[in-house]
Amino acid sequence: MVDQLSWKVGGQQGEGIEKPGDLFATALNRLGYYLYGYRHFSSRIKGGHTNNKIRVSTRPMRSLPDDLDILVAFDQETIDVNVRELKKGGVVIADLKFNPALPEDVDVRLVSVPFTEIAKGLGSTLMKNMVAVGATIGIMDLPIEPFQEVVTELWGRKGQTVVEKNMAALEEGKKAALDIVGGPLPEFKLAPADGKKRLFMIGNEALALGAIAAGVRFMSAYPITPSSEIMEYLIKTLPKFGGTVIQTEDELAAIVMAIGANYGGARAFTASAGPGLSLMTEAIGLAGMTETPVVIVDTQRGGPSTGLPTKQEQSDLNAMVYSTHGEIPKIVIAPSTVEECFYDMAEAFNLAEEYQCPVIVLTDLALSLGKQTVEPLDYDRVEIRRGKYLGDETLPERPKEELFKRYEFTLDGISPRTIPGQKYGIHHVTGVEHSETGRPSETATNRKKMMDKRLQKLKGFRIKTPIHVHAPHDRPDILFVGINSTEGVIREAMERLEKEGLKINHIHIRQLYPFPADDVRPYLEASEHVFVVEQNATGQLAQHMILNVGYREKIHRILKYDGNPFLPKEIEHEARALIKAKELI
Amino acid sequence: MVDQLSWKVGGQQGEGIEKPGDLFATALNRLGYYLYGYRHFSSRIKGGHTNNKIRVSTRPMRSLPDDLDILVAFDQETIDVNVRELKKGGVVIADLKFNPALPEDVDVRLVSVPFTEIAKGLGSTLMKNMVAVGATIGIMDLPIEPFQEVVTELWGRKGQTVVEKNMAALEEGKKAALDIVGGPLPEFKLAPADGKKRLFMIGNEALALGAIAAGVRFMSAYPITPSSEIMEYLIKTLPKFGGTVIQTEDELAAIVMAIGANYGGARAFTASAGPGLSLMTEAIGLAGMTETPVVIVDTQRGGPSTGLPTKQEQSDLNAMVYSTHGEIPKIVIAPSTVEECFYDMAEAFNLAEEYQCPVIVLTDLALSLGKQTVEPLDYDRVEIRRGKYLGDETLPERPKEELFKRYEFTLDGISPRTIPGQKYGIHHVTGVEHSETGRPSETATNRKKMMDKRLQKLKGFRIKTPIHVHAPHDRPDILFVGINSTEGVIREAMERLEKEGLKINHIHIRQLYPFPADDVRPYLEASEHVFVVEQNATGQLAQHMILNVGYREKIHRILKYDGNPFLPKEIEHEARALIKAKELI
Amino acid sequence: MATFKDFRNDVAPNWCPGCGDFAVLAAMQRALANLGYEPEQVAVLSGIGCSGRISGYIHAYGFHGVHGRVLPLAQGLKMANRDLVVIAAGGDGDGYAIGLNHTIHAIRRNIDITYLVMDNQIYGLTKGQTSPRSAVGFQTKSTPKGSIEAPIAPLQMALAAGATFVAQGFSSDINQLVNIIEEGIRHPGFAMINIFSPCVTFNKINTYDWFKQNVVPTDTIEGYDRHDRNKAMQTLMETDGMLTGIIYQDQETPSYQDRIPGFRKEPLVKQPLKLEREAFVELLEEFA
Amino acid sequence: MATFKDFRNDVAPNWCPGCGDFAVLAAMQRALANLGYEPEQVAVLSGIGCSGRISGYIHAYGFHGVHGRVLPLAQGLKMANRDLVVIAAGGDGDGYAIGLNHTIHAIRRNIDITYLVMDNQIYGLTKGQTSPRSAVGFQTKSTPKGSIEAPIAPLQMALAAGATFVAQGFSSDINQLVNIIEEGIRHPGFAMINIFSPCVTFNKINTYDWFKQNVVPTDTIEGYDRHDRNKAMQTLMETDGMLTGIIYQDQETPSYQDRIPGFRKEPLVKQPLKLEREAFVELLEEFA
Ligand SMILES: Cc1ncc(C[n+]2csc(CCOP(=O)(O)OP(=O)(O)O)c2C)c(N)n1
Ligand SMILES: Cc1ncc(C[n+]2csc(CCOP(=O)(O)OP(=O)(O)O)c2C)c(N)n1
Ligand code: SF4
Ligand code: SF4
Ligand SMILES: [Mg+2]
Ligand SMILES: [Mg+2]
Repeated sequence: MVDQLSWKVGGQQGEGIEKPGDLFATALNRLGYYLYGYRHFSSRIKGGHTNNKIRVSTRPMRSLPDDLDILVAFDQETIDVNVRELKKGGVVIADLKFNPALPEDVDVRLVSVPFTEIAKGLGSTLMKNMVAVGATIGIMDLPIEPFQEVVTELWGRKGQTVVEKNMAALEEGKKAALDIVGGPLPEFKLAPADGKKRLFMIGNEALALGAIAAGVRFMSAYPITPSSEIMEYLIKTLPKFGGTVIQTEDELAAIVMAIGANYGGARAFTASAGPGLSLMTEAIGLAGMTETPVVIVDTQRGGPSTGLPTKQEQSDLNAMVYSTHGEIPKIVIAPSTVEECFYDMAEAFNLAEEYQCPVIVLTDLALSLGKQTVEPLDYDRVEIRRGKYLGDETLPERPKEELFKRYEFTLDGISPRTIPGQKYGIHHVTGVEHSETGRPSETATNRKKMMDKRLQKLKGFRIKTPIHVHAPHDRPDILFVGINSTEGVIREAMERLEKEGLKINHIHIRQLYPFPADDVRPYLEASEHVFVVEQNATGQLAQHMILNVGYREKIHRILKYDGNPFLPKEIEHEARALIKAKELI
Repeated sequence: MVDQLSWKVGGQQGEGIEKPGDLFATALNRLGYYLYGYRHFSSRIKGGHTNNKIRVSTRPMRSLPDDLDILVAFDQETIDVNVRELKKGGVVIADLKFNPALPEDVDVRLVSVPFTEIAKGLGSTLMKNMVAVGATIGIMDLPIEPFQEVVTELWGRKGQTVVEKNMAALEEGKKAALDIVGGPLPEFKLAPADGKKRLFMIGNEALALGAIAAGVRFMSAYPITPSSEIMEYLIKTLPKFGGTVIQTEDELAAIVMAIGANYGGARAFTASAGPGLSLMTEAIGLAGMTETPVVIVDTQRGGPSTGLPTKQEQSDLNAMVYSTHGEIPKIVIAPSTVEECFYDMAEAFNLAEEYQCPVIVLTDLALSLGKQTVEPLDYDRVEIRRGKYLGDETLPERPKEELFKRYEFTLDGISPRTIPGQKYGIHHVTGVEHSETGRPSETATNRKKMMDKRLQKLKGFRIKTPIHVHAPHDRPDILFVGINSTEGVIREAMERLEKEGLKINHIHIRQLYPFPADDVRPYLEASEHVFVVEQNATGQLAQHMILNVGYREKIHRILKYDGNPFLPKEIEHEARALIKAKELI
Repeated sequence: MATFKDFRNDVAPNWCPGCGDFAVLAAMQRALANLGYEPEQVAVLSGIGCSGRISGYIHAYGFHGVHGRVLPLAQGLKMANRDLVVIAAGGDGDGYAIGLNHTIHAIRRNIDITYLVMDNQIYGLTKGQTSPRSAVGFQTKSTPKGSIEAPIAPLQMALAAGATFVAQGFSSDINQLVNIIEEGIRHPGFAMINIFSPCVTFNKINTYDWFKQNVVPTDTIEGYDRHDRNKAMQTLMETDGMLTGIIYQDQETPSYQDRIPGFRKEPLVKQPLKLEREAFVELLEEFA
Repeated sequence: MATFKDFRNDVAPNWCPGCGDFAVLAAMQRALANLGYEPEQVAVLSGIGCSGRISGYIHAYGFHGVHGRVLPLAQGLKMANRDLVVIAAGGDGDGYAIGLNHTIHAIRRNIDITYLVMDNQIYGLTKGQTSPRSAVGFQTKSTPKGSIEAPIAPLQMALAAGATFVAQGFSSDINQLVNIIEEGIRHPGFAMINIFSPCVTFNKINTYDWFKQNVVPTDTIEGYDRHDRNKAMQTLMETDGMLTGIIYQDQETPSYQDRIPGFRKEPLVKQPLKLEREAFVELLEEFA
């Protein structure tokens, strides 16, 4: 019995390879296991190898494992591409139809099951997916009931016959595999899970849910990988709450519409990836200058330009912090788990209204698209705070001549805010430098005061948890630092290195801008060396640390930018190599 | 007799206030004086106070003076706004027509000359400008001939009568002023100049000339303050050389058209200011990714958003360095004088072709629009270097199957380049990650190599003069650092502080990105304190120094962001205040 | 009830004396008063240009945005609060050069806003460059030898994009203009209104006089039927786009807001932000 | 002389089997060969989308740019080298959503390039969202209850923008398509070519069959005169935009390049970069 294993299914894109992975994972999630998935796919619709790797564990695991236990292959390419990832003694479960073959030099077992033939016998080759899952069930000795439950839900709409056929496919797949292997393989028998109910979703869904929970009823966006699921979920869901999504003509319209809606008092946002964010650059400045709240999600993918649209990367940090001409107040927060996607997104709308500025929620592809087990989302943790927005109750009467001071100078730089429709709130807004009542003003004194006011808003800004801290040591040898989806993989590498006697702390940056220098400093100070782990080529996070905290000499970079997420062993090896090369320790 | 003085003319916008300033300065330039001008104007067409301040000196002076000697006023507002800038004993030459009045508490002299009345007498009130210049000539005891020469050139096209009338206006203005004052005022009598021929132009004109000298025959751009003059000069001039300018539908088209033309092998560019640059963000990434040369001018103005469109600022540094998602090779150079606008612009096209990447030429409003005396531009200093572009002569034959390796891996990361039309140069280009022949490629190994290749190109990159150095001291108390138009004003402040016994060095950053850390470091190291002088609110240049060089504790900021250029006294005072507050010295 | 004076504020427009935009401002103020709106019910959003300053010259909510993006801004606002009267305004450069994409997509989307383009065939604020509305041969700062691009025909394009309300006004005919704007505001969908608003400073060709001689009011055309799209297109082509008045109106097609599945009549902004606990729990079930 | 095979390369397109884009590629290759061009004389530039991959599938110079900006890229290239055959290509999302502004301005500018829009009424590459060409009621991933925006009529819009060449093809009628593309390339100005190129994966409504039943080739219309702009507009409106063939051509108006004052016949890129010393000195005189 094992505490965890990893399973991968692969085949040609456009052939429904998502289905078996989803079924497998959903069923195991219901049994109380923790799942962590990553899909490998390309920017094309049909054809090309795709696969879905899923880690199953009895305890939370938020990274891909180094290797693989079971590979389900629908074509030879899947074997060729992935076989070397298998552990010694791992299993390939392949469709007999393509005459699967293994390379000579690998120590894995091939189980050829007639996926297609069985499916055909049941009426449709489409069901070969189910047969494959059935074979997995057999080999891993999993209870079939949760799978049947999921199958019923998946095909219930299509009628009883379809459900039954799929059930049969599961059964026959299981049987066939067991016939071939002779019985379940104990090395793939999972220790029992806790049976607790947890959710299973991708980061994008959590972001969308967070938005709804925060009161968002309007989104404007333009499709792009890997952010489209946010909009797609909301397209499906918002009408239930009287809201809607507009698919705009481009990202310039998307962000400006969201700004317009926020100006109108609604909570609205947009989401995109690199190319879209680049197009939004000017409008982000408008929101900053007019102090209009707006939330923008950037689901990072491989850049630059169109780059690697379906691959993992964390290379928009600088762009998100610095882009737009001139100087504006802006907040950039970076969730590191799917749960945090939900809570951070909900909180982003509070921050946007409290600080009256653009708030960027930064994720990466692995976080946005990776499907994971998620602890129950807590309704009570979602607050609604609207900052200095003045409802009609709190808005004093005033004569017509006296415009509302939308940009009133205040101690904290944040001014009371009204919205169109309010009788005593009439004011003007302009992206030109303006007076307290929002009229264009070029005088030097007003200009300086207004710039100071806007930048003042975020002095000392700090979200509740600007960094995650896992710091068992007072004076560690190494401090690992990361952002977004790499928290789990860093932790795993760190645990391995600790076993060798290294003392390691880990902080994960959740508030990228304004950079929480005071929170980060003590950990940098305390540590002998700092290894910043990031998925880009120039070490952007490290740059933010150097600029804002210092300790340049301590800071080393562990970078990966080949489009794939970090594996624990990669961080482990790079860390070792660094220690050796620089004679650090 | 004085070595220098400053003169300002002011009135309502749209009333031809540019004319007298231009006439005054051009004539003096011809006499061999050094001129330095700055126009104060607003984002509207007619109405609103505007003025043009011109410094005249027998030696080069590249900053505005703290105060003013002579103010020519066409309305009372001009007096009200500017009178306190006048030195003790300064003169206001005003149009009698509006009954000019001075405040009680200023120690300046009012000379009311009937500008309008004289002009009317000569046939058109429009000539009141000429009368005003005439009055100036009288009071400053300037030779009238160079003015007459310029008048002939200006109005020659309109016929002899117009010229003569304007001449008469000059004469009568002179006479009227002298009658009132009783004779020239010796305190405004300039020491003779060297009589050498120099040019007189604004930075934008120099940029445009630099482009032509570099072989540019095509520009695509969208109008915006303060960059439009570049395009306007080229619209006028390029047809002479068989070239043209396209005024595009927006800045997105402008930059992409320039990229297309460069891809085609031409030297082409675009120019804009903040809002336009923000819109170009995505396309800059495309140029970086496809390794297409392209030059972009950013004439910085007051930001953020529409901000202060007609005012001075240096707040796009971060945006120019960091904007666009993902990571690309990019060069940002920053001329600090009008001469450098010319040479840097010409050189930018060489760099773009040599490094096959976007090159941003960064100026600021004061540099782009300030009209200055310019040393003769040296034709022989302009080189044409095309890097690894392969002409047909150097391009070997190859069979059809063998595509040209446009992205060949090379030691320096720069690949040979061909252009459409070349028989043996056929290749593909894509903004998606690609192979050596430019085909989309997602493999991890290729990806890593390609990223490394692109970033490798600028490792160790250095223009000929990445920083200007004025370092008389080995171990100075203070190092001043600046960028763009502030070189002259920093030098002037520095000279004053040196008189008090402070030892001061000054470096001016000309290569902003990649940051020339090795060039800058020794000066930072050597100096006790570093005062970074910049026209923005967050100290962006200081950030680049801290990030790339370090010495955070030494670095202090002298910032100005009220829309006006620094005056020498402001830097002087701020430096003193810093020294005092921080007990630095 | 508010009069047009209630829509005035104390800012002196910084337009040149004689600029056509004064009339547009006045007409908008009158139309709003005529329709019985109060200033707080109205939001005027604008782009960048001389024309773009208009949002600061009316006593109402005003938003002066960035160049070319006034329509997404206005649409977003209307989505947030469908009870507001939302007027978008800007120049011909704003709406037909940098912002043309949004113009056409706003037309096809048909959200209920009123769009006023102050069409002076030139870039005013940047001092006289060619605009997409400049005629071939038109000499400007940027086309000293005359423009060589075909001018855009915005209203024909609007019809081709499925516009439900297309009109054209002229700053000299203020009564017609007030009427057009009133009807545009009343129209339950996107109202596309092009207004000949002469730039007296930079455009010495398309002057008040020139327009007076060239416009063709629909009411001078016998039997003109504003409900016939093909006829409208044809007449526009025949008059070279100089037709003024309400050129086309489709009163059948509902506005975007009225077609959105599940979209409530009550403005979004008046609905509670807090999600009911039950609704939240229900949403999570899908992920169990 | 090159044959169409010389325009092939060894890349297997990653389009779905049956995708309409295969025919567009083949037609383009044939047209180029028929016209007697060599691969190096041709540059195919494209946007982002399934369709955008086309520039990588032809043996010629190819540039796969960013989403929606293929036309500025192509225009810039043609300005640099007017001797090249420049073909721009992309999807309906690329050209009519994010890139529509450039489409219309390229039309009015009339630079001599050929623009092929692979119009499948959907977003292919992003897996099936609505496009500006989707019909009202069309159900997609992003409009599960059906689209509620009026579809764009690209060719009517092109005519309104002063297009000098307007045509429409269909992937099933390859001969017509080859002919259209040939004529488009030959046309000395901007050739706007919309091509019904079915997406067999995501669009189950506008299928090959559907188009076969709905297209109206111009040659089925008696006396159709492709030189009559008004007639072309009218016929497009009457056929609801389903007209195929060469719909309109204006052979009189010279191309942009031919109208630019002082612009040489010799491509810019062949002219020496170095300015003559005398010319330089002369330029400086203005500033003396
Ligand atoms: C992104 C951007 N590009 C350019 C500008 C500069 N700009 C300001 S107004 C304007 C055009 C003005 O023309 P139009 O829209 O017709 O308005 P008008 O002044 O004629 O009323 C331009 C190009 C800008 N503000 N922002
Ligand atoms: C700026 C930007 N926004 C969004 C995307 C994502 N994207 C890629 S292709 C595409 C649309 C595809 O539709 P279409 O242009 O019709 O081409 P098709 O795939 O149908 O041929 C989108 C939205 C992108 N690459 N860049
Ligand atoms: S420049 Fe023209 S458009 Fe602008 S305010 Fe003056 S007259 Fe009006
Ligand atoms: S998804 Fe549609 S458009 Fe894309 S390749 Fe497949 S069939 Fe063609
Ligand atoms: Mg205009
Ligand atoms: Mg499409």
